Amino acid sequence: MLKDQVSIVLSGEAGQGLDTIESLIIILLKKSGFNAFLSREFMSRIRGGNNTSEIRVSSEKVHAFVDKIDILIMLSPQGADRLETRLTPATIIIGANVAVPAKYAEMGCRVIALDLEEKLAALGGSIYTNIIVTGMLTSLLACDDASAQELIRSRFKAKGEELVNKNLVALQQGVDIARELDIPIAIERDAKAAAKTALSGTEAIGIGAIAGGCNFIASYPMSPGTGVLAYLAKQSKEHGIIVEQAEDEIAAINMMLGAWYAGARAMVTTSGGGFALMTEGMSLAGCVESPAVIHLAQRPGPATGLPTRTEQGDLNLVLYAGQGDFPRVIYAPGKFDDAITLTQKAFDVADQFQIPVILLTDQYFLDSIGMTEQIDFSKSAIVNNFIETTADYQRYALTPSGVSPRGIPGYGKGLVCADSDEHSENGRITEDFAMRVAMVDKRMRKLDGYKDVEPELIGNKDYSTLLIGWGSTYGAICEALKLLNRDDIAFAFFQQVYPVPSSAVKMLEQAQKRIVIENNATGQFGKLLEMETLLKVHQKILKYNGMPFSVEELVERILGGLSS
Amino acid sequence: MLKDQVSIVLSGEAGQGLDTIESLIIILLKKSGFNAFLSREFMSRIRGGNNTSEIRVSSEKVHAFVDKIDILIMLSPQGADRLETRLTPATIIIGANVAVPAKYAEMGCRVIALDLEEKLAALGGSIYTNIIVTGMLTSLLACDDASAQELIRSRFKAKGEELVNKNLVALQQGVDIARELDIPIAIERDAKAAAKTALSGTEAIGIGAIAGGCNFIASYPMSPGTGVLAYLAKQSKEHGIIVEQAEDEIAAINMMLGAWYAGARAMVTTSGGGFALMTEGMSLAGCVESPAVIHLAQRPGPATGLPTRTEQGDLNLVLYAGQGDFPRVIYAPGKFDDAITLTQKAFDVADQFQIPVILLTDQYFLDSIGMTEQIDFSKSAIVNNFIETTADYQRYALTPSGVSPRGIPGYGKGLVCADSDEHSENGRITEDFAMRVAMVDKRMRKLDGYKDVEPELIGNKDYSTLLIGWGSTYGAICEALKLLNRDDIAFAFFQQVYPVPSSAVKMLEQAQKRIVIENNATGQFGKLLEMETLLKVHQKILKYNGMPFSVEELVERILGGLSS
Amino acid sequence: MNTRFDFVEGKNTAWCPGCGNMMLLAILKGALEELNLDPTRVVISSGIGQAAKMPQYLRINYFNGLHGRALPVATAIKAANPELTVIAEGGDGDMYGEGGNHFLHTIRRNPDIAHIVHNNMVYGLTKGQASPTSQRGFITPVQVYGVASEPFNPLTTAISVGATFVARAFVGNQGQARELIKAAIGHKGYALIDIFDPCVSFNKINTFNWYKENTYVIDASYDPSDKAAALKKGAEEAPYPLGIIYRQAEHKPTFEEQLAVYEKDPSPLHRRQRNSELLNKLMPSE
Amino acid sequence: MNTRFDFVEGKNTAWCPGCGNMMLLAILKGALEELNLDPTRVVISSGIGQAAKMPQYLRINYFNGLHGRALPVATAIKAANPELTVIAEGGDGDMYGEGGNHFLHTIRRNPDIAHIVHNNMVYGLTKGQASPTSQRGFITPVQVYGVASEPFNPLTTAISVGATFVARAFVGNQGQARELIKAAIGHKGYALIDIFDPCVSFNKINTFNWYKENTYVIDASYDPSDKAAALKKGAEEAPYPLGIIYRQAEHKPTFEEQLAVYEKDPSPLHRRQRNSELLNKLMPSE
Ligand SMILES: Cc1ncc(C[n+]2csc(CCOP(=O)(O)OP(=O)(O)O)c2C)c(N)n1
Ligand SMILES: Cc1ncc(C[n+]2csc(CCOP(=O)(O)OP(=O)(O)O)c2C)c(N)n1
Ligand code: SF4
Ligand code: SF4
Ligand SMILES: [Mg+2]
Ligand SMILES: [Mg+2]
Repeated sequence: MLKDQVSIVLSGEAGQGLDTIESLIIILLKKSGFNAFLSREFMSRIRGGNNTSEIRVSSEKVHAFVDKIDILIMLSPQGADRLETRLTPATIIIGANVAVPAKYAEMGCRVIALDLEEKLAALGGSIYTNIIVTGMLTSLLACDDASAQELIRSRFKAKGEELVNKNLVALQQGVDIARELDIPIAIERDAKAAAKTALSGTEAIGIGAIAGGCNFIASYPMSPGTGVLAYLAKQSKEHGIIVEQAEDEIAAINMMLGAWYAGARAMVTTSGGGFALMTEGMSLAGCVESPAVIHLAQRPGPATGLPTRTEQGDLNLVLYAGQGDFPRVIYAPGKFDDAITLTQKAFDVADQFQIPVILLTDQYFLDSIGMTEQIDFSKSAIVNNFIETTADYQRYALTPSGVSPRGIPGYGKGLVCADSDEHSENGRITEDFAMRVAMVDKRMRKLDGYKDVEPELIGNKDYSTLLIGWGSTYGAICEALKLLNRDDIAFAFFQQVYPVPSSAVKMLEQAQKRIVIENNATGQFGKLLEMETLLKVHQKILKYNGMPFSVEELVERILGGLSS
Repeated sequence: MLKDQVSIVLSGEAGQGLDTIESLIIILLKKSGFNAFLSREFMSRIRGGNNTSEIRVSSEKVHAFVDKIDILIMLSPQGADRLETRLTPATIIIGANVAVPAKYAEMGCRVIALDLEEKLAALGGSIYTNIIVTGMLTSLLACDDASAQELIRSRFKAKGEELVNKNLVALQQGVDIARELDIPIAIERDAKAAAKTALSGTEAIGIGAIAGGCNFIASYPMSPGTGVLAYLAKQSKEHGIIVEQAEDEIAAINMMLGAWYAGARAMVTTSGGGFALMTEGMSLAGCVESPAVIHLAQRPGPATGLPTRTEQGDLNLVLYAGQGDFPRVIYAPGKFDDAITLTQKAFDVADQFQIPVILLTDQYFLDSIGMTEQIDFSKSAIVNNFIETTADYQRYALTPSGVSPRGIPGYGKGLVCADSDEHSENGRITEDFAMRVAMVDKRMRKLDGYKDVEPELIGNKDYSTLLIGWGSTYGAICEALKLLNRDDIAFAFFQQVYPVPSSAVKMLEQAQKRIVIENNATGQFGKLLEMETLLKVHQKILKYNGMPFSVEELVERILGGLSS
Repeated sequence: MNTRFDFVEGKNTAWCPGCGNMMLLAILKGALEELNLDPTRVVISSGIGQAAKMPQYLRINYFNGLHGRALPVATAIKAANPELTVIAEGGDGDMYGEGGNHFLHTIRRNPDIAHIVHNNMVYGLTKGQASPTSQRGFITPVQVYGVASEPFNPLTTAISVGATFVARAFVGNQGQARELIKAAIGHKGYALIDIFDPCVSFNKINTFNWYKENTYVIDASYDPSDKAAALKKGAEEAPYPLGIIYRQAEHKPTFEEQLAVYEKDPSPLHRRQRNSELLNKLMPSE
Repeated sequence: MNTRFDFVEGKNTAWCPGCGNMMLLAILKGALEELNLDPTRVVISSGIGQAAKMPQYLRINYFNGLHGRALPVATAIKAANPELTVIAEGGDGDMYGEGGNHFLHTIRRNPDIAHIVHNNMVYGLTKGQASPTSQRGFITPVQVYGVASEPFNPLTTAISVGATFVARAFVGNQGQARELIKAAIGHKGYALIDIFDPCVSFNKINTFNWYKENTYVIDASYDPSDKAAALKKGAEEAPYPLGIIYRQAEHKPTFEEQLAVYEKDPSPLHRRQRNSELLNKLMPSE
């Protein structure tokens, strides 16, 4: 009996439409009052290959990927061997009209081979497999039948009555099949879950952007960053957003800066390779003192690397991108509600300090779907930081804070002169040595007034071992910590990775053993912490094969490290 | 009487041809057996404004800029006030057909206003001023008259007998004028100087490149990096170099990589803003494991900044440019002979380890001219590291060293498959997790076999205070150290800035006080050292107004720091 | 002529005496003045180069950005606030070299901006390397054996890519140049004006006199709305035609006109408010 | 047909069943085979995209570089070793979008390379956004209200910029496509061949049938050396002409032919030695 939680993995080919099942079941789970988390890994191809999605349903909040597979539903025979190490004798394997390799039965797994041929033929083709599987999941997970039917109806409404009905039939067939399988799952419902919103990391960034007043996005498609562009495009009319696909990433960042200059609240979304091309634009933002919001969705490099996989390998890149010295802020959310609020905050901080703010996410984070507390945005108003200019307006007026009131052209009587050359207060080119120094100092002191987003300490305050993580590893580390159940270990989670927040030193100092956990090959954040605190990181738990950490793997590696 | 050394400053407008005087006098000084060093600062304009050149002549080796002006020769009334703080009552000011501001006499300076009107009219125009001044310098500095005449002849030969003669007359007039001025200078000659070569930093990089076998350069013009492109263009036919001006920096770096792939030894030269655009190309070099040599001539940023000034502000940029993790080496020469040998070495290291190697210089370094020991290049042969392929050739064969034998297309029976996606040994795209890890590990271990260029320790080995510098500050710090004349202070000079060389820790550990001296706003190298050694840098002496450190300024700031 | 665009502090330019840019400065001021524009409502987006320094010497709003990147900046400014008059300005290297990709795609977008390119057939600011418009054989410190590439023809390229206003001017013909700039700014949509503008310091071949002798004013009988004729006219070399090479007869929708955000509400982005109610709907609880 | 370019390991491509690239793979292999080329002496420089995966499925040398950057890589390869046959290959986004600037300037240089562009009027690999050649009104997850920009015409642009060989093919017309590729590779100098190549997954408008119905083979009477006619022919839309749009009658010097390093010695760079004696002269002691 699977009581506290279950992990169901769907395995299929690109183009088979796993996402149909995913999007239906996640909403259904939410409506039915379950905590759930869905994560996805896929190949860089549009058809074929082997992609999998893991659906975790749990009585408690859950936000991580696990290795263990309780139920494997195979929609294609492709690549089943990739999953072999994740199976146990307790795993139930369902072949949805697919032959399950004999060796799985030999391993002790319960193998259920469903012959759907007849049903599919009657329905009109193999595309109904997805809905049959959805029906099976509905039943297995004890979701609301009525809600499921409702969902099917609204999903296929536009395609006509006949299709709605066929899909309802398929759903019911799935429900019936599962009922007969006798797979006992009894996850407790969570009263709060039903009131939550099911959304992906991508949607969280998109909503956060709109919350931050984003009304302009220019970007060039690049996985896994494109989703945010598409999300804002979908919302563009309703929310008044100019969405432009640029000819390249250089155009994208320059458009963003032009838009801010003219009074918009603008962003770009990209991945490491695209961001690399924005490096000069970063420096431009630094020199003209433009606000800028950059979403960088990480994937494994170098170069093209593994385009559809996950990694946290671009921290160093964003830390120092751009010639010369200028200030910046980097956020890396770990859960979806933080992604919303940090993205919103990115616009405010960018605007207030006239600096670039970077949001670092990754494929795993963006493509996962989870349950998020609702946010009432009417409580957080947008404060546009630009002013109405007077005739003697000076764009780069030297001020104690380093921040000069920002005018925009056409609003007021002044001229707004933005300059990428070193400039004097009015924005005209200068080569005066003293003015140069004054301008560098002005730019560099802007962050003095900035208030850090401090790291979150999870676990016992009396720790002697400190796990350190940032960004998308949040959920897995939290869950591993819980499983470890030791009160000498705590977890310091950084969602502001730069500047290193002020409370970091204290948090790190307390630990006898500091362990960074990073989804990259060199421990980039660990290095940054060492530089900024001069405190040694004793151990690095790194992963860079393109997959996120699983909870079990973390437990094992943390324990392994402690005993070494 | 100016005995050990003299500092003469020429002050003029852009377009007045200060460089004519410079190039003549430096060769003349060398031929006459003097140690000399010439440094230049100029505005970002083609005509007008105020530019100055400082010529230092010394009985000992000299390689630094000083504030103090012994003799100021004004060729234009423009911008004289910029130099005011550098004058002392001992300064002699010569107005070459230019009115010297009255206040200089009031300050106690000896002011000599030369009326050249008649002479210039007779010669045929104000362009002869430069040669008259050259004549004056010839006499003042006790250079060889015959050599001077010889130089004039060869310089103007192509322009015809008449012009040669007029210039000889002008030269003699200058000699005669100076003789009557009674300015006593008596610098000792250095027997070794005459056998040296007078060259600029730019030429040193260019010669080093040719020595490294460079036969391909693609670049986009950008000050101060363009000089190397022009130098190699000048030498292109004789030395068999393909020189192409790319449409942008992205094309430039991709051309360089294509050229290496096809068997050339290639480089690019640029500045920070141009390099920013090469960021993705850096990562490409990392992934396809291509050799790459990148000369980055620094100037003050961010963005366009101060295009013709100097700074060391792009270390952080080159340290981490490129998405994902991959190895690189960064050199920053401090004197011209090192620039030659390090540039040559850059090609060898790039080729041997199949990695990008970056040469970091700056405007001050490149535009200075000094005396350099000759090098006999016949002793250092070029070893081309590519192999003749066999039919089963695999471009990314996994080897213990991480370095795979490098084939080139068309040489041998194999196929050479270079891939920016993650690939298997034969260069074909893979998404295999184990292969991914093997390839990352392979790339990252390549530098295990690399032997560091260790830092140079200058001064007393029993130091308790350590000055730390890199790149172009070398000369000024050395000279300041000498003037300080204290045996508790030494200077650790890093020409390999990354990886931080192995002996750095020991060198740093010995010091009670570590002081970094950097021509940038944040002490980028100090930060890097702190990160890599976890040893605190106690003090930073920084300068970022666009000018290099002067010797006097360093003495003062080092002393100031010691007492604080 | 005194204009409301005169920037007194900047009287002293960083340009060489005799540089064509000086003439162009006067021409541009004259055009802006005659168009009766309000300096606070005009923005120049420029790149980096001698040409791109233009706004430094004007009483005007400007975004003096990166080398090669003036067009995307200009496009975004106009999109974010269509009430502004937007000009993108720079040199031949800036706009056709480093910025070549933006040149193509800005034309495809057709934002309502005027694009002024100073064509001196050389890189001035970086001291005399070849530019995309340098002629074959032109010798420089980098092209030591002369330029070997085909010179770039911005006119026929722009027409091929779909520009609806393409003109060529010469600073030596001030009156015409001023009128062409006015026409370009007045044109609804992307308008290219490539201006011959001698560099006295680094281009000793294509001098003021050379341009004078190698250009001619297009006859009044020429019909600039005939695309095939325009492609021919634009391809002419030495003598080069001066005037409007191509102007499409029908209006082509501009970038801003096609933006959904302006369908119902013409107000620029900076005057708008986030709608919290709609926003809350993005996080449905059911 | 079996060819010496067959890559057995890669039989299984990452392309969708029915993708035009599969047909093009066969066409390209056939062309290379018929040209009797030695696989070890041919290099494909490709970018990133579905099209750019082509060399992965060939027994051939390749440099599979960055999205948009195949042309500068190809230019340098050919320059460093003119003995190699060099092909640059990629998609419409790769070559005309991200790589647009290189497209212009590579044509100006005229290296002796064949440039094969798979034109499916969409971004395939990134799942269906508009490409520069997407038609007006084309709806995608990013262009939710349809493409608003003018589609890019690579043919007339290439001709305007000075290309001496410009062709258009369709994978549905295999024989012609093969011949055109052969002609492009055989052409001395830069040769563009833009190939209509349906994306079955993300372009449901410009399908195989759509291309079939909206193209025609150029009549044998057409004279491709007439530039003005070529500009007209290249501008034709629906039906789009298939064949050689433009081929300059006279040879135009290639990039490599104009390189000083090959004036006296044709051997590729990798067979040369540094000359230490000349090098020593760069540091004269007097
Ligand atoms: C990314 C980048 N690359 C190179 C430069 C150096 N740069 C400044 S202006 C210029 C070219 C100037 O030529 P052009 O655009 O024709 O303008 P002109 O000076 O001739 O008016 C170059 C290459 C730069 N500032 N930024
Ligand atoms: C610098 C950079 N930006 C974006 C991408 C993402 N990307 C990969 S392929 C591609 C476009 C694919 O379209 P196309 O070139 O037309 O090729 P197709 O897949 O249609 O054959 C993009 C945008 C990338 N790899 N690198
Ligand atoms: S260098 Fe040429 S373009 Fe620049 S200011 Fe001087 S004359 Fe004008
Ligand atoms: S997505 Fe389109 S271009 Fe890519 S493989 Fe599939 S059909 Fe071909
Ligand atoms: Mg120019
Ligand atoms: Mg495509």
